[in-house]
Amino acid sequence: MKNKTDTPLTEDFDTQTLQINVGPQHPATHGVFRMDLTLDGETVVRLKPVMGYLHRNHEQIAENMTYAASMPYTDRLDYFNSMSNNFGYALAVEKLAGIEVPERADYIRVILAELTRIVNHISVIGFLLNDLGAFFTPLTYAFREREKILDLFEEIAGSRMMCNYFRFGGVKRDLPPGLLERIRTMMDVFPRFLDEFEALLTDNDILCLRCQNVGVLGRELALNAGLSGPMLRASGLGYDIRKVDRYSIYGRFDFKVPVGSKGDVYDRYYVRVLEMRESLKILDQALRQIPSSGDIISRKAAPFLKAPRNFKPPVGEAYGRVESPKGELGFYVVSDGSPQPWRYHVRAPSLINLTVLEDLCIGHKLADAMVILGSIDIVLGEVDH
Amino acid sequence: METLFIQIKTLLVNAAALVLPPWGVTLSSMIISALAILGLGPLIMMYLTLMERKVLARMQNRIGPNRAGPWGLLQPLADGIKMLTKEDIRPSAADPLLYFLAPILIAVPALMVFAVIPFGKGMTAADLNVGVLYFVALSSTTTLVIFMASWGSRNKYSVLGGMRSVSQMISYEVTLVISVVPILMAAGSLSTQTIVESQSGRWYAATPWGLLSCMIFFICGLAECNRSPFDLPEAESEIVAGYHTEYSGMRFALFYMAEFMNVFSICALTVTLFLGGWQGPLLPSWLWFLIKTYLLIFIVFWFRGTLPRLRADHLMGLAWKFLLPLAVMNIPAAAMSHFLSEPFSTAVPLAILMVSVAVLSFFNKGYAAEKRVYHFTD
Amino acid sequence: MIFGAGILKGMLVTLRSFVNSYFKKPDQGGLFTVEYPEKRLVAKERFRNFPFLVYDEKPEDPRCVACDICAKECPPKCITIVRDADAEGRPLKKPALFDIDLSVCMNCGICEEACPFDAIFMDHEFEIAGTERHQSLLYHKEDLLKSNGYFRQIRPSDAALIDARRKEAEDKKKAALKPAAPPEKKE
Amino acid sequence: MLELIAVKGIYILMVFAAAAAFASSLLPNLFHGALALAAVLLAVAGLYLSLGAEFLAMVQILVYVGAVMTLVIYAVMLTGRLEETVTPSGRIQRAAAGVSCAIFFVLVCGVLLSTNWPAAPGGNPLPSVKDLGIDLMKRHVFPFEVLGILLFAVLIGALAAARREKS
Repeated sequence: MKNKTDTPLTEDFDTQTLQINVGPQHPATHGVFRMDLTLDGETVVRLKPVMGYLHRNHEQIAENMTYAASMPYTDRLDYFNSMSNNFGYALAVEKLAGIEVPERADYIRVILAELTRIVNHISVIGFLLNDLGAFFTPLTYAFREREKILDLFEEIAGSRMMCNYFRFGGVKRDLPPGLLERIRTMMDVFPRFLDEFEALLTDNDILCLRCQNVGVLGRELALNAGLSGPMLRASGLGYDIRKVDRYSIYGRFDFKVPVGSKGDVYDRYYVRVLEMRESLKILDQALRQIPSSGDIISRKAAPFLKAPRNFKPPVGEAYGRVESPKGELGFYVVSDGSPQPWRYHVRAPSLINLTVLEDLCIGHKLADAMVILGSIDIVLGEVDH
Repeated sequence: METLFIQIKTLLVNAAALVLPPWGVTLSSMIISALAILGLGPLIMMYLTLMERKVLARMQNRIGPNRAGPWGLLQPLADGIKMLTKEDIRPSAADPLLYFLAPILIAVPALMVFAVIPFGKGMTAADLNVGVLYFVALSSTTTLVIFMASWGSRNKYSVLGGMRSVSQMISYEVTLVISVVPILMAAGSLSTQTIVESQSGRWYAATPWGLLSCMIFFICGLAECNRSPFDLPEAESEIVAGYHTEYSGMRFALFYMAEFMNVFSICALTVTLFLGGWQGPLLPSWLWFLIKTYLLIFIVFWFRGTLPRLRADHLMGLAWKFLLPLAVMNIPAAAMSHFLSEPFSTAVPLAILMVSVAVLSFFNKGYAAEKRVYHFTD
Repeated sequence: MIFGAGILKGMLVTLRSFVNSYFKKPDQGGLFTVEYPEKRLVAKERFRNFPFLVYDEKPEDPRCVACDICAKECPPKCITIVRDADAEGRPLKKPALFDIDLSVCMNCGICEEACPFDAIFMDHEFEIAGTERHQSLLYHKEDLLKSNGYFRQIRPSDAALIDARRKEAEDKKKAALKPAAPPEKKE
Repeated sequence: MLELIAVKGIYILMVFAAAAAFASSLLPNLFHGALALAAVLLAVAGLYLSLGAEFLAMVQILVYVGAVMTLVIYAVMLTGRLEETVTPSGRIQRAAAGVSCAIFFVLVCGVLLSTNWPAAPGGNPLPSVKDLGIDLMKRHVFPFEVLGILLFAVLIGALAAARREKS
């Protein structure tokens, strides 16, 4: 019997592959992103990500304006986490110009960056569940909590998403009075929300079925593709720039880096949940340690607030990187001594994390491809900068 | 109150008798019932959409439609007007006849099913003695229409949705039919009215085999009418809207209407077969029926508000590897309870079913969630 | 582990949300929605949307001196300024033309930061939607000018700071002027 | 009058069934043909219904329209290209089909005409569902069980085929 069947049955059928375009206008794509999919039945046999629909020439624009004027543009890279983007750019330019940041400003920066991380992770999980087909419930819960944090951002920076709050050598303005208490209140409520959110999701059998062992990203591939952030950590590598670089004042805080074991969608989901809990720990320590008053911008950099055109960093180059919620966000700036950067480059974690999409999706079902895309957590503003 | 609707009908028929010959009276009686159902279908659908939106909104911490009329009660009307005035688009590659026919045909079985639903005591439009079979047969024809829609649109998403829909409906149809068998055995009839009457002492859902049957029937029913978590054929995050991707305006509304009417009839059938139908104390029978049905519909919306979607292969696995064997095992269990006396008539089926669930769970271990342990590094 | 336990747990969460939405207050899990056109959230003081120009007494005398700094620093270059001139053609310290293209403006607030004369600030006004996207979003000087009273109203603490600073500067200026030009002469 | 309507209905259904049958064999588009076949089967179910055989009608719809036709269409969709479904049929094929149809028609007519159809007895002319069941389980239990075994064998065969594909 066996000998007769060495040609698989599928070869007898004249099966056709089906090519479909998912996006750029599709209910599941995250922004204007297109996946050129080839399906065999419902199994993905080829996937080609097509991006660039949102290309804005970010780097070229930045090279043609003052250093400070790029700050609001970085908001628009990963428009979910403008605070982290600001942070990365500020670090790069501070390194270039040799500016020290006053202590209070550092604390404010860390607090905001961690709040941003919570905002990002909570909404990513919401969107992931939407891709899984839960009809918006987790997303609305997530957005409700996100709203509370965005309200805080609005109070601090004047804008909810496009914060444009960091300045070289500090931050734009001091925190409004009473804000730290409000952050504290938010933090007291948030763990309870997170528990509820987890009750809705973590043990849900359908979610486990859909996420576990789907889109497994091996350690090797993750390393070779240069991934970073929760994607890499879910694959079992505890690489976190907050720990590696200890930039800003992260060295002062006691927090841990959650690491996944399998590298599947479920790990990526749960690592984000755990990271939120760790962020809360950092916030708690930062709120306790923050000096009650002090400079919020270094003396050296303060004059340039009013006259950004006079800010001319010395000739040289610098690379500043932060652990953005999506991964390693790096800014590379080269100065030729003029008010405009000679070269400006962004290492966008979304873009680099997206490169493994095809490897993750092949062999899985069409439905899984969407979930995997959701778990990679891309923001097209950053991918197509 | 109890016979309110029957009295209205008698009144109308008597009025007709004054002017019409005897055959005309019979005809007018039929027409009145038919019109009642024809009017009821769209009405139910319209307010189910509102109810769904409201319930989901509340579950998601939102308010839901509240602009048109008090509590948004006129929202369905506004939606209807919008649907009617929308541009009717036909893709140039579509097959004109199939594309045109599918939305009309899909509403037909959905409406016809209403004929055998006992809305109250003596309130079945057509008390067929094959009522349950009639329901099953009609809902099975929906598959064809979905094929027509998906193939007629000439859209790849539509075709994918159609394929999914059909494989899903075939799988669940089998289980659905088998899950009803114990009830038919107990009631000894296929007529819905008789089945309700046979539950005057005890609901079938109050017996172990009946409860299991009820759950399987309800789950399969959800899958039959493509409701969450089995809404793969119209999974918006994957294949846009499945087989009705290309439809707009009123044609889309017809698909939508069929879906909601199917939800209603599945819930109504579950109530009829397992939950005592219109039987209940104090309140009029039709009110009891509606209360029970709407509670089940609430559960349908509740599922939608909570659960993510299953994947095609899991869906098939659930149907063939778990629900179907369980439904088959339920038949001997029900037969046992028929032949044994208390307390064995409860205990033996319960034992049989528990053993089968355990065995099936063992064989379906692959579907169980893994417990993960996460470690931390510094 | 019974299949479905996790599902039941999740369903309890949504049911609780359903019930709470009717009986609880927003901060305890009730409805979070604020129904917009009827009810509004109070704008945060630092909320910034589009820029506006401040005048002290009359709209003809804005604080703006048409120095063009904001136009130069504006990252998307949405500000156009033309300096006014008197009858003989000598430039005046006020703008003849001050246009902001709101469709280009990205609300970053750099103009406000860069302005040395406290003349341009970020507004709280956000309901500027219209059906025409070119002319209606090109705001001219007349549309942009708002009184200092309005500024005090939307941003009381910032306005107080700035008013104090301006008064101080004015006093200093007066003090500096005093020895050179005694008050008797002025009258 | 109602009987009249019913009788007229039977004729309408017959004509419809015949027309659909012709359509199903003559339509160039395979998918249309399959759908026309479904229409034939539905019309036949309607005929059963108008003859008072409700159970048979329902089973006809459930089994033929719901299940068999779905499989047929599934097969059509799997084999046919989605873009071009018009199946070219050669002249010889057509001729062969016509001849075989004619032979079949003659055969069926012969059987129909030669059979002596017994008139239905008065009173309760049709067996109820219960009678059918009892009949099936008592008198015809042997063929019933044989059929069951056959279907079971088919099921196992299909499983085996599917498993082979996997490996």
